[in-house]
Amino acid sequence: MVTDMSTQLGDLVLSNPVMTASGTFGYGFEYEDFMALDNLGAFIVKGTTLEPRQGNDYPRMAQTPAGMLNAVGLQNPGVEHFIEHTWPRYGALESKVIVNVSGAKIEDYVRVAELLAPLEGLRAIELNISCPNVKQGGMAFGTTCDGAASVTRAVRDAWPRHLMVKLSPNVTSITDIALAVEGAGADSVSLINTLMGMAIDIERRRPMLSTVTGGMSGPAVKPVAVRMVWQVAKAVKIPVVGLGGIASAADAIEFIMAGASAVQIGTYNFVDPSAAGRIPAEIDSWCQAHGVSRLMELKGII
Amino acid sequence: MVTDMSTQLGDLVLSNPVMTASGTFGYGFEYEDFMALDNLGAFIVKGTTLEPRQGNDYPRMAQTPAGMLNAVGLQNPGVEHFIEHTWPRYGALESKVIVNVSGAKIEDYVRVAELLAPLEGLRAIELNISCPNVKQGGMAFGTTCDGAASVTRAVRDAWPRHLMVKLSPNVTSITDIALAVEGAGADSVSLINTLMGMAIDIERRRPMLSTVTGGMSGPAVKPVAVRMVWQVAKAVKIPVVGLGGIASAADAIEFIMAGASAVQIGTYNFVDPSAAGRIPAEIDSWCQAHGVSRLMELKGII
Amino acid sequence: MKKQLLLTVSSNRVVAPGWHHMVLEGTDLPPVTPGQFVEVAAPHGATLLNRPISIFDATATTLELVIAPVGDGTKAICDAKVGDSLRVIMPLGKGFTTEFPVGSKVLLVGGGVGIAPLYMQLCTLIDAGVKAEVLFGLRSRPDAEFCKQYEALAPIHICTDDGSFGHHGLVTSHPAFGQHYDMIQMCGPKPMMRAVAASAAERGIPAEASLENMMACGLGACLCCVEPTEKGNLCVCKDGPVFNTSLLTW
Amino acid sequence: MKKQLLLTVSSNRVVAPGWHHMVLEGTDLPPVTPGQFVEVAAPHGATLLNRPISIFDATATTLELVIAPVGDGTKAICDAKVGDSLRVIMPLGKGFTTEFPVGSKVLLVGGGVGIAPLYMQLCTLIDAGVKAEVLFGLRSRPDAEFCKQYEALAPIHICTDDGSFGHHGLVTSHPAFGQHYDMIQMCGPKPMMRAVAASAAERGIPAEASLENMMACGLGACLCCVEPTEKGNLCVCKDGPVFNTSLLTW
Repeated sequence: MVTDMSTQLGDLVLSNPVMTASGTFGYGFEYEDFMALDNLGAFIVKGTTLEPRQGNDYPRMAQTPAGMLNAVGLQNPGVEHFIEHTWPRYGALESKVIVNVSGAKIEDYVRVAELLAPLEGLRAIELNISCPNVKQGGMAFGTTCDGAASVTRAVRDAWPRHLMVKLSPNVTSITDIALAVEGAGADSVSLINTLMGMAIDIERRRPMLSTVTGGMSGPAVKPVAVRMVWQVAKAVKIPVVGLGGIASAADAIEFIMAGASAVQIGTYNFVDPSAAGRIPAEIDSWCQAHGVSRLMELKGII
Repeated sequence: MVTDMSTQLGDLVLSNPVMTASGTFGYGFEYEDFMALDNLGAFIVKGTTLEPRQGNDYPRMAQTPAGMLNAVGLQNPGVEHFIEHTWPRYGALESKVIVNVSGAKIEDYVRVAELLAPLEGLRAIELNISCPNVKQGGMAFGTTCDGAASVTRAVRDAWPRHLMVKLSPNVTSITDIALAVEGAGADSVSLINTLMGMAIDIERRRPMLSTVTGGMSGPAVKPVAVRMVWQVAKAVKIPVVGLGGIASAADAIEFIMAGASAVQIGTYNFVDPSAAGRIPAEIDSWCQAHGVSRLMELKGII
Repeated sequence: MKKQLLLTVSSNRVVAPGWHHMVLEGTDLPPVTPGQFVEVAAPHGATLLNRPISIFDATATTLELVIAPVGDGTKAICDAKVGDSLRVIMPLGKGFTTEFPVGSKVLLVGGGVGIAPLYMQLCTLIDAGVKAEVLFGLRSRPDAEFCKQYEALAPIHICTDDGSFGHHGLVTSHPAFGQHYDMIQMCGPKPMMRAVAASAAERGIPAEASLENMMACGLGACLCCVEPTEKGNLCVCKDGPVFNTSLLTW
Repeated sequence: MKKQLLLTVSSNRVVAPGWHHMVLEGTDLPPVTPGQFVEVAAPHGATLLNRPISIFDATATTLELVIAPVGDGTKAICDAKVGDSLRVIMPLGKGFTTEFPVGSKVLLVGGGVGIAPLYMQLCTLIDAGVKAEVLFGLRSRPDAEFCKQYEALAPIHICTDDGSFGHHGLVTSHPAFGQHYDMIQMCGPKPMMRAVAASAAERGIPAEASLENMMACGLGACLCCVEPTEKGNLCVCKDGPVFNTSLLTW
């Protein structure tokens, strides 16, 4: 890289601001044939819960215009399986890993954080208080200031390193929620999680998803995400991580100009599995062509 | 039509459920070269305010994936101009016209309704409490239950015929808002207005819209709209009018299955100016092919 | 009356770097006046919204466009092959003034691909016995090659940015620009048109400018493409694209 | 190792009503085992997500697919012309068991376009000295024409829905189905596969079924295409698409 691509999320220094979003990148290994994982600033692994979860019934996805709906429902083998079987495989990549922590009760979030805390190489967790696809918890915490602050404060006490909190866009004022989690001790916020949506198979006269509603993601949601990142970055002092429909270096730069200190590639990993690994170099090229020597010069210039 | 396409919004009987959305259809005349306006169940004319408005500065629109952003800001010549110059032109079409009423203050909404009340052929107004593109009023009313109820109640007292209230999707719980306006005397609710979004021209390092943020519409928002129509239709007793990204008979049927008693074609009028006039016949064909003799049999079957 | 038509591409040639000359064929195309435009649907839904394109020439069976592929929509349109169908809405907007006393002197000023809508206007003026001249600001020599069609009809003056053909410099610095005219009509980049309009105003020459604000519907319904004028915000798609420059507040 | 490649369409023919046989060419295509699949990007972004397509046959320089254009994505793929490039991710998933004792009897059961992935499996089994037979359930005679390629390799039994060719009825009612086999391997509509699996289980014949749940990533990352199994929810894209039917809880 010719450009200084580094970025800082408080104490968390990243070689570049391009991450991959939880739930779209498995545990990273799934994408090793398509990129050097080390090219990424970080990668956020699958939402991890205290107990193993089988997730929701099939069908779990539907295509929508320039986007998709999903209702995976946090299928994962549980935090203990992650610690015993997955974490040891990361080796030199440990510093790139961020674990997305999900749950139904505050005690569960806390317990997952406590169990992850001894993994010294794990620099950060992302608290998922905005999953629309689980019956209890998840988005419920993310749609009120009190709920968001309570779970953040409880996990803050249990987790010694960087605490990123992922926010739901399904709210009247995302800045209020962001200020609440900042006040409760979050080190950064990431946004947006999926927009709650729905699609119907009119021929079969039934919903496309087993859960009726699900989370919408992909390029379709980008304008909502950019708007929210811009609003939140103006309101909080902690760094903002932007995601929602990013499919190119230009999209990533758009989020950075809106105020993001880092970005996450989500749904586009399903479209082009090599994209996230290539985008850092493409941002570098754009910066060179535009006389930008330090990428973060562009942060929040709107 | 072979199918019984009629629908009832309380006391308002429509020959078919296909309307056009305010702000996407001018005053109707703009589309006369492309359809017989009489083919429509109704058409909702441009947001009308007490005083003439010049709207926001250019640029007012941006293309987004499967959608667009707009920030027109209620440019219109004012209610008196409408009454004197536009209304007299409708003649036999009077019964198809619904006026979208917008404002910044409750008194303004009420005054517009009072001025429109003497137009006896005007069967309905749509109260716009959800415009994201005006500094005062508009969406502010639409994002709290108290605000939505106050403006609805005030206009209810001033307007003797069908009162439809258009809801903002930029809220945590659209069902709470819908219940509030139902309680305040609305005869129906229409949803969704635009999602608040933003786009940046990274080459020029400035927002695409003069107002920075604007309203997102088009196929991209359809899953959010279908979800909200489904939620609201389950929660309220008054009829629900669905809109958001409808581009075909199949899309219209999807909203009806989700619980809508009628639908509005919005952004797609910009894509295919003949679409809204053709969709009623296409719904009729679909119903015939699927053995549906009365379209409203499909209402809310999900 | 406006129509929405499915027209067939009968020719699509690159006539200068980045300029496609496309001929579309159909039946019963509605009458067009010079300076009007069409909306063309981007193939494969490359953009949701149709793209406004000015009309180079038109008959009851043919529509000629000159298109610069600058965005996703115009790129998809320019990729159309002979035999492909394109959905077209036409004609849209208000064009140039075409009625002048016989013998009037009119200068048509074009910049870049903005020369396109001036071709039909030139034909119309010449037919009407108006003494029309043409002044074009182009990038370089290859663009000038395309101007032979105009040259066949009227005196032509060409400026290029790089001096590779004709006058080296802006259209306002060309000697022909300093002559007196009864009207200047133009289409091109806004800075060029503003400079021309300012000079014309100083000299008491009426001028018309064709604008190209971003638009959605093309029908005057969405109010996206407004231009601030002495009469308030007007729609470029419906009240224009051609405006008398005395109306404009740019 | 999986690769993402840009392959060139060298042939695209309709071989039966609604079935396109497409040949794609490239260099250094990764090795494929029978029953694996590819993800093909829909041209012009017709769908955001790539479309999973089973592999008919493959070499280091060619990929053959049989595609039914049923949705927007597969329609756009089937519209590709000779010379067009398609983005392909391959190979994906786990295919059919290919190792059997020499002389084993294997029945390949295909339904509709589900016969496609059985071609490469058939070639592989025959090469390995397995006594493979083929039993296909098709719509009608024209589909059967396409099966000549299978017929050249092994005994073939065809059922049609309309009786216009071969046995009139379901594959499970065909006399050949009642014979004993060491394994039944199949791809087709779920009701057909469930019926075959039930009968095979009764007779103590192991069976493998290729599933085609809706998927997003194709890599086992998104967990959208899960199938409930005795081992919990498994990904059709990564743990399948071929499963031993004893695992399935369908």
